[in-house]
Amino acid sequence: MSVPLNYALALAAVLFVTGLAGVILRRNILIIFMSIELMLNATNLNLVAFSRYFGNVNGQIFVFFVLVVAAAEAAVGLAIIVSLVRHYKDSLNGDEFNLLKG
Amino acid sequence: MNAPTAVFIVLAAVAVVSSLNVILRRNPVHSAIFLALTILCLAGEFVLLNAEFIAATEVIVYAGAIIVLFLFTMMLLDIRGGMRTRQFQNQFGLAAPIAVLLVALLGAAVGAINISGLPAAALSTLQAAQLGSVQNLGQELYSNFLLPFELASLVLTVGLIGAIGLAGHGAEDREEQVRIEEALEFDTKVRAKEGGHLEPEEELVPAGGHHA
Amino acid sequence: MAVLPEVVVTVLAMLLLLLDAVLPEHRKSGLTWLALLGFVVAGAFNLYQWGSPAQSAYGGMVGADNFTVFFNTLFLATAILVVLMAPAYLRERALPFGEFYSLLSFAVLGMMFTAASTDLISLFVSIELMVIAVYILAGLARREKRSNEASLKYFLLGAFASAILVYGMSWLYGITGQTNLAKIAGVLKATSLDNPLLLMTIALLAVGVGFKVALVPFHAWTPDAYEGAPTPATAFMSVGPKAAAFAALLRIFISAMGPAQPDYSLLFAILAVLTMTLANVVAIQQNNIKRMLAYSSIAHSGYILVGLAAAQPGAGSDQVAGIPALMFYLFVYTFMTLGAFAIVAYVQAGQVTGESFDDYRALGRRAPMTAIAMTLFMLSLTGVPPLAGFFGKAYLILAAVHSGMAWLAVAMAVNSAISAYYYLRVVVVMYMSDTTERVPLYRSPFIHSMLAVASLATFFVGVFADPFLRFAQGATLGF
Amino acid sequence: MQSLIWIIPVAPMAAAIINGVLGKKLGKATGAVGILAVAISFVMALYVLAGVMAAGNHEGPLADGPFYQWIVSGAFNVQLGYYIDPLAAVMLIVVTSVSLLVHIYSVGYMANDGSFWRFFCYLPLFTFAMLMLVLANNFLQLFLGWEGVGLCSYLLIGFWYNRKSASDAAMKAFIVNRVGDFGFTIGIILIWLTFGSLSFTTVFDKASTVEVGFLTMITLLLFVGACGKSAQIPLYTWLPDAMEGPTPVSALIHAATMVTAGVYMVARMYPLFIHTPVTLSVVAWVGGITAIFAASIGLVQNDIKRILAYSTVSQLGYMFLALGVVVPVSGIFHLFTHAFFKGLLFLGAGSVIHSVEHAFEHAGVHDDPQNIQNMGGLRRYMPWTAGTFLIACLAISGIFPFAGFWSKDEILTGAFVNGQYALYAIGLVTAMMTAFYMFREYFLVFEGTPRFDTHHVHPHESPWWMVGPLAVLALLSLVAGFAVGAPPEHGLFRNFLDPVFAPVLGAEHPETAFVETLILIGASLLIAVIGIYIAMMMYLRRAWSPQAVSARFPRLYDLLYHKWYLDEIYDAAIVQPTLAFARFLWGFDSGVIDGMVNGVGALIRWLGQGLRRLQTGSVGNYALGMSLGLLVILGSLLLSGTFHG
Repeated sequence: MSVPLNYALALAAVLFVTGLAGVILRRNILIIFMSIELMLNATNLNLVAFSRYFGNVNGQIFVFFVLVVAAAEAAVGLAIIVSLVRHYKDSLNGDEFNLLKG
Repeated sequence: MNAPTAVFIVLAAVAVVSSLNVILRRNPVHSAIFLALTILCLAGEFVLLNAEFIAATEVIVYAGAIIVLFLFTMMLLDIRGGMRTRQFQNQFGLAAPIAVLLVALLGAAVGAINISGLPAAALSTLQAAQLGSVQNLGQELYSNFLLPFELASLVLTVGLIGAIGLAGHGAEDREEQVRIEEALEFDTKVRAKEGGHLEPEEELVPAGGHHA
Repeated sequence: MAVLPEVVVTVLAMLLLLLDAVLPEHRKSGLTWLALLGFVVAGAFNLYQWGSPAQSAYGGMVGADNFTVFFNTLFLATAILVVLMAPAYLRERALPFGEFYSLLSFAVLGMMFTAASTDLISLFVSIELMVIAVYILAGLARREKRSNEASLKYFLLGAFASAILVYGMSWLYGITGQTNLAKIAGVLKATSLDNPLLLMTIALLAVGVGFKVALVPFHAWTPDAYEGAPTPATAFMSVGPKAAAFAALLRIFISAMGPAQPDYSLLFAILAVLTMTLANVVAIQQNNIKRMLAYSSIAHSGYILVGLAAAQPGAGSDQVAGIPALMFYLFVYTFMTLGAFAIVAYVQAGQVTGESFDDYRALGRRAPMTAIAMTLFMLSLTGVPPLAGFFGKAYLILAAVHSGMAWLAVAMAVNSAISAYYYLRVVVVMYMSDTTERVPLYRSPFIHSMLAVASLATFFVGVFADPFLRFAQGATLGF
Repeated sequence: MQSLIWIIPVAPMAAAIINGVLGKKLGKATGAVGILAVAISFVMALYVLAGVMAAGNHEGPLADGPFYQWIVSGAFNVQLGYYIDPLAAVMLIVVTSVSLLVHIYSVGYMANDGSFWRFFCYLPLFTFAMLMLVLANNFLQLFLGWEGVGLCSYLLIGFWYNRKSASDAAMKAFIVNRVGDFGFTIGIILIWLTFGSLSFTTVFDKASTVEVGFLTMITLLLFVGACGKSAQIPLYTWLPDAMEGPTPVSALIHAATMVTAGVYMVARMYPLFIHTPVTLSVVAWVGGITAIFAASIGLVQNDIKRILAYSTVSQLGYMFLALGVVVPVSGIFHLFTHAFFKGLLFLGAGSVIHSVEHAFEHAGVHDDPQNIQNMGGLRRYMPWTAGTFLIACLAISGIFPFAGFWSKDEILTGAFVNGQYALYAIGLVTAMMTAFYMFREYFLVFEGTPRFDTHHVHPHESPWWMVGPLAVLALLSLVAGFAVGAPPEHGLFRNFLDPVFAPVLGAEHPETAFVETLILIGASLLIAVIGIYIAMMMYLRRAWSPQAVSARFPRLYDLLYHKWYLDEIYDAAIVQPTLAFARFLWGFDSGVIDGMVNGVGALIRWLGQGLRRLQTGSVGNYALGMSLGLLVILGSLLLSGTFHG
């Protein structure tokens, strides 16, 4: 006996929207970034659940690659944030970076 | 309700609460800790879904690498300044209903899932256990998924270049920056004038040292 | 060997990385020649594969077919042109050559695999390889605030969109149980499509890829990122990743989800109209030429999307069909847009600013050949016959009409009329105004040869459109 | 013949390329290159004409084929071809001959201009585009030429870009034309949709099989394009402004050739238009109203070129009127004669401006060299210009036996015979106004006493480079009418063009009785004479001042009083209200219609300004926009059952 598919999908959907809400609600760019990680993890849960459901391994392989990409994205993203905050503005507030607009 | 389902629901509840904490906490360090907690819960769910290897990888990559990276970044930067200002966007009033509506829509879609309409495989316990094993995944990764695997290594290489290229240079940039910043500040002023034409004598006269 | 061009580009990327670390500073301009050589060799291998029977490689991860060859040609041409336009700008701004070229190579590699991917997993990894490299390219001028900011915005929103995209992919896997695009199509064809999950999947995927090709309302990053990024990187971003994202769009929505076509056709048609209209209207208001071109590139995404909306899978090559129209337009778009950005880079290389319309005053007198080239690009972007842009638009319009969406064709015609306003403004400034400016323009054989190639292509793809159209049509036979 | 047709457009294109690339080195030699190229085209056009004439009565095109297969990919088949029939032959002759004369004239006119070579790059380029348009055997090529002439017109109006008014006018011309082109584009799209082909022959063959309502829509859209290019209401505003360009350009592009492209297009599409009575009456009424409207504005203008510009708009209205009342041959005939006398008028005006400008400059006078109130008595200084100008004025006024008489009379007769009495009346009134303002211009410029300081200002006759073309055009304005137009309705011109239109028009058009013809001719002649007479009384004799005259000739006072009394009644009842109305229209023109055209632009700009604010620069806002997009797409996809195909 295993966990019903719907439960996992529902949890994934909730986590996904939580992450999405974090992105659009928060001003702190670090927290925005963490919210994006939440969304990626929701995806992972989805994939693992479907993988179990279909009994094929592709979903889990997909998760593996999502993890790798997330790691690379984190490295680059945090580097961008560090560079930005050090060179430009001592602030983590996403709204304050608005030289470019219009 | 069977035991795995019960465990699943408990972990799910913890995951949801801690994920809410990720997005609602004032201090990003707390958010990061709660992110780690969420990820641990998810790893638990993965085990319940017969994905042991992925669960382990998730813990290692996220808790071990990504969140540590976040914490290091916070050490490098002054996060207290960010904590003193308002935490939420002005668009809260719009953003909150959007989030609620999206939950509703995704919930409706998930609720409407027609299990019988989907192609499914009934797995025996043994098959299920083998599904997420290291052996099984390794075999797939090094045969069918060799190409994405190689590409993934390139992705990581690019991540490395980015990290070094963007954040690896510190104070030595500072002097060079002064020159360019002045020139660009000047450019920004031109933009503010909305296309007003420059007189040539104004050309390239930097606005004297008002940068930090 | 199916992926030979990709292998060459990989080796090139690694080699550039290595030499960048090893070579002394004054020898680094030699990297330009190496990059050129690498891309040309890859291009030669690539074109050699044209017409060879379609095959699948690496366990169904990538396909080697004419579609791939077409897009690889586009990507490698883009890379070569960007390498040619970059040195003047990079030297002037003291930006690192090695990093720029190696990141460019990695991005091109990602683009090539994106177009070649026949599996969701390799597609996702390739797209990410491309965009991560481009995030860094956008922020390469790390001492400039605007470049920092461009990179941050592009990164945060890009990661957000990627998360939505991959969530959509997980659903696509979820409703079919497959990651291979052809197998997904098979399942979708076999099972009933009456499934709200399919619609949700379409929505999520459309948003995810829509971000990468800059469709309204997922376009907001584009003007900011384009304006702030170093100009050669902007030029690259406006063409390469966009073309790759369109390839991904075709792979996902035609190869995999072709059977669900009626569900998304109208969606894309509406997005196309929204995109071109908003972008054109806002472009009129711009005073910064890079920003104007950014909005122009958004508008062109809208035009190109018309091809997808009008796509009818299975249409024979004797019909005016959406997909070849889309691909032909991408081909045309590549040269004219790269050319326009190259001129921005050229004007900027000689002076610190060079982004406002005023910097183009009397360019017709200061640099006649450059001004003629710019006029050519602007007219082609407007869609004035007999330049390449005209045929691209005409073909798209006819495809829209052919698939019964005459209103879409009308919207495109209206927009093309609006766009004349801001493109011609550049021409007017160049020829019909005077300046006391005496800043000399930068001279670089690289950039001059780049401009020559781009303007000749813009002209000849229009005047001798037939072989190029056949090229695009030949590349779509797989669909 | 067919194997050589490609030379006609290619020669000017080659000249444009040569002059464009080597222009700076060639200097004045660019003029020779241009003249030579256009002369070659002209000779070839004559050759084509001879071929067409030799072929005699031949239904359908004499030659229809590609000289370059542009795109041959399946259904998307585009070619550059030629479609030779009498109509095309006539247009080829008009375009190449006027272009040749204008090229020659420009050598003199532009002699002192620093951008001489640039001018001689654009001018052949224009000729090339115009010839492509005329030769087109498919809609895409037509559109290509259409856009090409628009672009060249834009470049040439803005030729003296240092003047802000010139670059503004260029921009305006381009944008107003884009509005027309937009309708044209959609018309072409619909044609492709309906007929599945863009080739003229295919489309014409299938014309009768298409539902009339749909055909009406198509033809109306095509006519919108024609309105833009041929400056008809409401898209005519660009043409008067276009006078900012050098005068030879005004003569070639904005009088003789490009602006007639709309007329040519409608005539070429007559197999479509003939099936749609609604469109035809729209064409007729737009033409008629434009004719009278522009003519009445012309009454009160003082700029020597602006009068001619309004006159051109008015005459183009005449041509559309002819097409609308189903006498297409007369419309084309008027196009033919108009090209000569209007070209002549513009070149004459250019000669005057050229001379007066130099004279003013020399004397240090800062008056406007284009204002006819600053001229007068110029006939003594420049007799050739004056003489040829007078011939052109007589021609345009429709005085026997000048060219305009024949063509204008045919149009009016056609309108009358086909029962369009209202349009006939409009045409008649317009004819009077035309005669009036043309002679007003002539008298104010060339006759009377000079209104400039004759001691310091010494205008000269223009050089032979300029006078030569004037003389040639004057000769043509004199003979082009009766040589091919007499006797009315049975002239050479009609017989020549009949193979084009007779099969289309079908039934024989009503034959007019000889007496009727005579009466109609008499009426139009009379009305022209009245117009000239009023102008003469007002501006030559200055007879409006009763006190002066009565004091000088007391005996004649009583006799003449009544005459003046009549004149004054006429003045009070007709002339003054007309002038007032014309002033009102002038205000309406610059205020409302211009305002409408500008208003659309302003609306778009305002919209852009508002939408631009959405781009706030904040990442959070952008992400919100994306989420909103996701929500809307997801919501509408999930909620709408109909969406699912």
